[in-house]
Amino acid sequence: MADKSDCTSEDVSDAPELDPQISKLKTALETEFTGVDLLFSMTDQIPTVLVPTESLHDLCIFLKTNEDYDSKMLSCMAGVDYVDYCQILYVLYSINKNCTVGVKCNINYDSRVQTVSDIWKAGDWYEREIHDLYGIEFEGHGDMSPLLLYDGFEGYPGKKDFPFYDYQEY
Amino acid sequence: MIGSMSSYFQDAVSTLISLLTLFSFLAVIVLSLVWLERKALGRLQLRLGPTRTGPFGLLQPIADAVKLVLKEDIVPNDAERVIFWVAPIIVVISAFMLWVTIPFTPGIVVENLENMGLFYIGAVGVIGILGLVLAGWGSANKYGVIGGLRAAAQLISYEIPLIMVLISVAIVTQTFNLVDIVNLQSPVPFVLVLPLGFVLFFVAGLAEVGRTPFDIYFAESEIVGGPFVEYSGAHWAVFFLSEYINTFAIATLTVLLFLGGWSGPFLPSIVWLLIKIYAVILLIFWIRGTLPRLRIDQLMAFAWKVMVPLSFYLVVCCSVYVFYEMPWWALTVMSLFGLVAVGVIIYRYITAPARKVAEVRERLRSLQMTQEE
Amino acid sequence: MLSTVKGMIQTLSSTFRGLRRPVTKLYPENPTVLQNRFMGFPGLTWDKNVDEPFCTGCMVCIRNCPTQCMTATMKDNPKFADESSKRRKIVDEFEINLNRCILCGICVDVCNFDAIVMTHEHEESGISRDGSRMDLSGLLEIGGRYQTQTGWQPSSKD
Amino acid sequence: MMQDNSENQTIDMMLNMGPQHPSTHGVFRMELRIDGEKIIDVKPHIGYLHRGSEKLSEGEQYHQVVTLFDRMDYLANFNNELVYCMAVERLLDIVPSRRTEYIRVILCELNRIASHLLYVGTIGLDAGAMTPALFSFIGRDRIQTLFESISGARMMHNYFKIGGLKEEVPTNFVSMVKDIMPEIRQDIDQAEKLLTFNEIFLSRTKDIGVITADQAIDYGLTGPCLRGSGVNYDVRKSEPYSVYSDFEFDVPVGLDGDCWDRHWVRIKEMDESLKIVEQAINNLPDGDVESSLGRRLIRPSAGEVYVKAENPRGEIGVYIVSDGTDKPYRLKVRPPSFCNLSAIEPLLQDSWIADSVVILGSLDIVLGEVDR
Repeated sequence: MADKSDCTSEDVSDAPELDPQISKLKTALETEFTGVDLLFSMTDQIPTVLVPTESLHDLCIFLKTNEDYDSKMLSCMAGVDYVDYCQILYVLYSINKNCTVGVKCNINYDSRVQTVSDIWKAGDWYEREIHDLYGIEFEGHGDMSPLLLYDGFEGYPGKKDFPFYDYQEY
Repeated sequence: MIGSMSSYFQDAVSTLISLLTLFSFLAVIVLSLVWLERKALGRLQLRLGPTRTGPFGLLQPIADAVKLVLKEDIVPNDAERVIFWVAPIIVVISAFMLWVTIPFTPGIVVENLENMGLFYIGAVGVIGILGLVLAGWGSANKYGVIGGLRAAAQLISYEIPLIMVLISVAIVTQTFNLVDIVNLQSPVPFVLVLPLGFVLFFVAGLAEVGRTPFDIYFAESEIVGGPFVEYSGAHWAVFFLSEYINTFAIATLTVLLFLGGWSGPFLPSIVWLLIKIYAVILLIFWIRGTLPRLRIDQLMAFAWKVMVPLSFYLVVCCSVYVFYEMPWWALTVMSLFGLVAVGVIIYRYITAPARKVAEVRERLRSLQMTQEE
Repeated sequence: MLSTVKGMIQTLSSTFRGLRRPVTKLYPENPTVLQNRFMGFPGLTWDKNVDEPFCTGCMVCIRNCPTQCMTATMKDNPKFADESSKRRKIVDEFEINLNRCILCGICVDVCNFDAIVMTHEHEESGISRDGSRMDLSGLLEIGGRYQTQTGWQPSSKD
Repeated sequence: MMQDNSENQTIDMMLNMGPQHPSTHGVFRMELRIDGEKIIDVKPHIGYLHRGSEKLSEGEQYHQVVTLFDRMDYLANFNNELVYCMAVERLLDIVPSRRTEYIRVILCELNRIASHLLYVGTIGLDAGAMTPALFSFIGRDRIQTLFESISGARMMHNYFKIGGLKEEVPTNFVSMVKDIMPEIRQDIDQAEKLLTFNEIFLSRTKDIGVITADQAIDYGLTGPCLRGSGVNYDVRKSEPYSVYSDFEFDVPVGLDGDCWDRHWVRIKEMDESLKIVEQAINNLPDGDVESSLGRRLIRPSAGEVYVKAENPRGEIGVYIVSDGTDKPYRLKVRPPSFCNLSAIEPLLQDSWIADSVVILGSLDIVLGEVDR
């Protein structure tokens, strides 16, 4: 197995050559978001910021409108089930600046998170998909009807405890 | 008394026989057309067409017919049963009725309606629309309803230029009798006298029989068959039959009215007629193999903004020609003027996007130039 | 209008081209030529030197199959006892559900004994879902056909 | 008499288009609210082909997941395999040999042509012309036969392995590719000439389904759909992956963002792909294509990776979370068709029924990828 200097969210110092991007993001965000607990890391060469749920919406608006980041495109939204909480990754991309910023947000399954579909239209279907697969409620999203699954599907297939080879009669 | 009765009986029998002959003749024609369309379209698309049934797949239409007749005839639950059953019959009867007065040669005709041949054709041709609308509505399917309404709009719109062209031909020839019309074309076929009339008639005819690019009312990629969507088996076969009979009728009328009918050297007249008809039909298939489909609003705009005014212009031209007793080439000139007008109008309206594209490409090129600098 | 006319000329010219050199080939008389590497259904190969299958039933392919379409059991090789073969174990039963098989070729990649090959068979049909299960004899048959058709030889890696 | 007018009010009709409709490109369903022939409102429904590929990947080992990616966008198999292999390679921190990369790029670009050729056929069918579909399949068949002789399968190749290729290409690979290049160029011409500048096709597609650049970015459109709106964004140029930085090619860009521009961009892209193939085949380096991992079980250390690449349909992103086992902990695909399709609502506003089919065709979706 090739040994690898991986850039996990806890371990930033392993990627020193990418530090400038992070520090830039850090200075930009820490002046704007004082008093908010932000964690900076790298997700595979993408500077990523871990944000608490309550300031997620503001941060997204900031990243979209800030001229340095100009993240007009929501490239990807992924939910990851870590059994006791769910992590949502937002990959934001700026076509003008050609830079990518990741935003992560940890959500407990019993809490709700504010929608980003009013910031990027692309968020609409992504959030419906995440709602399908993980059962996370997005506040302010108009239509949370199932997108990929059918009406009346039981359970959340994205979760780790969803049985793999079980079969539901439709 | 008895003599008149027996002559009446004889008349009836001879009419019946000729009708039956016509029916079987048309059935054979339809089979040949089905084969020809599949084969010609296949060849246009670098395919082979039917090959398995008989030599060159000649028996394919018979196999198709047997399959269609043996298939289960499904009637949807919510359908208006009576209308659902009557609609195909209306369509096919109107298609057959048209043929009563169309002559193949001066001798071969069921009943040459001497004073009203063209008039009869114009009148009977419209009945089929009713059948299509009823079929769409009776099958209780939304695609069917849309298709039926599209059929009504399209066919009625294109009926006007069609009838206007018939009228202008009648004005020029001073007769409604098709045999006389063909005989009058012996030196100069009317395609040279009325080129505009020929183009209008052919285009309106394409729209009448719903051939590409006017196959809007059963467009399979949009409304999945339109009025025919719920029909299957023998009922669908009846629609199919009438469609091909109508195609053949339009081709025949084009030949009779504009291409000199059965007149031609060396060969017997019926052979000449069939050669010309099949040439026109192949042209129809060729167009089908090349062009995309118009949209319904573009189709209607084309009918009302181009076809109808031009057909009225044609009628006026013919009237002027007859009134002042001009030489025949005067009519050609006037007609050609109309054709040029068609060209201009088509250029203005239909190719507006094309010009825009050219403009766009020009802009792109200049953009690239500036980028390179 | 010009482009429409051009298109019509193009279809006409392609017609004549097609008449001379048709693109379509009639299928059963003129089947498509299979490329050498064509991956059809998997089959088992036959060791002609020892007159037994290469497969030892080691289950590597079964563990690596993405769709779990195979099952196999192994047994003691009777020929090992009389020392005519080097194989200690030999395949007893082998079954591939060809309906599940996705023809990915992973089983061939992972096999250490060259026992399984992607044959050129691709025209199997059956009248029931159960009919597409292929047992050891069937797999050896299509594998053997592949061997004779292509002159397949085991690579010398083991 | 005037009061009677109130009873003559027209009501909107609900029209269900799909999933068994012939031109919804698979099993997409639209609930259209129409007034006559005009579409007032549209409600898209997807998920009829949802196979849970992402969940299934969590149960497969890393080298088995390639087969699932083959079946996601089943018209661009090589491109999908490439992005997955790149993701795992970055997770493992290995670099495939240069020859491997070149062969991958050649195959991907050929696959892009094959995919766009199919698009030409389907947009023709949607617009009512059936001949382009049959013409375009000639070129597609040529490419697929080449693929068959290389990978053994015409569509689901499973040819790219993590860190290399399954096996070395055939010895006559270079001459085969060089032989079919002029033929493919002819086939492309033949297929698109019937459509691109045809007046009827132009009137069906020009100024239909317009989406502005801002709107397109907002909806996350990528690929030809975004470039048709005039945004010069191509992952191959903006963040060159694999060996795309070695090649010279242009990114065709439309202006108006209508159906015709999207069509035109795709037609031009095929030429650019041919350019790339030509450069790559002429500079094909020697070397080994075996993976440096050999046959070992792939077990990356814990970490996560987000890799994106340019598919025929747009930007595909793969997000893999590894927990150090031999199976991915979470695998998320950013499917380009999914985002492109999400813009169907603004695109279909106030268009005609006939346009809806053409607009859907110009988005060129693959439902296997939308639903995963």
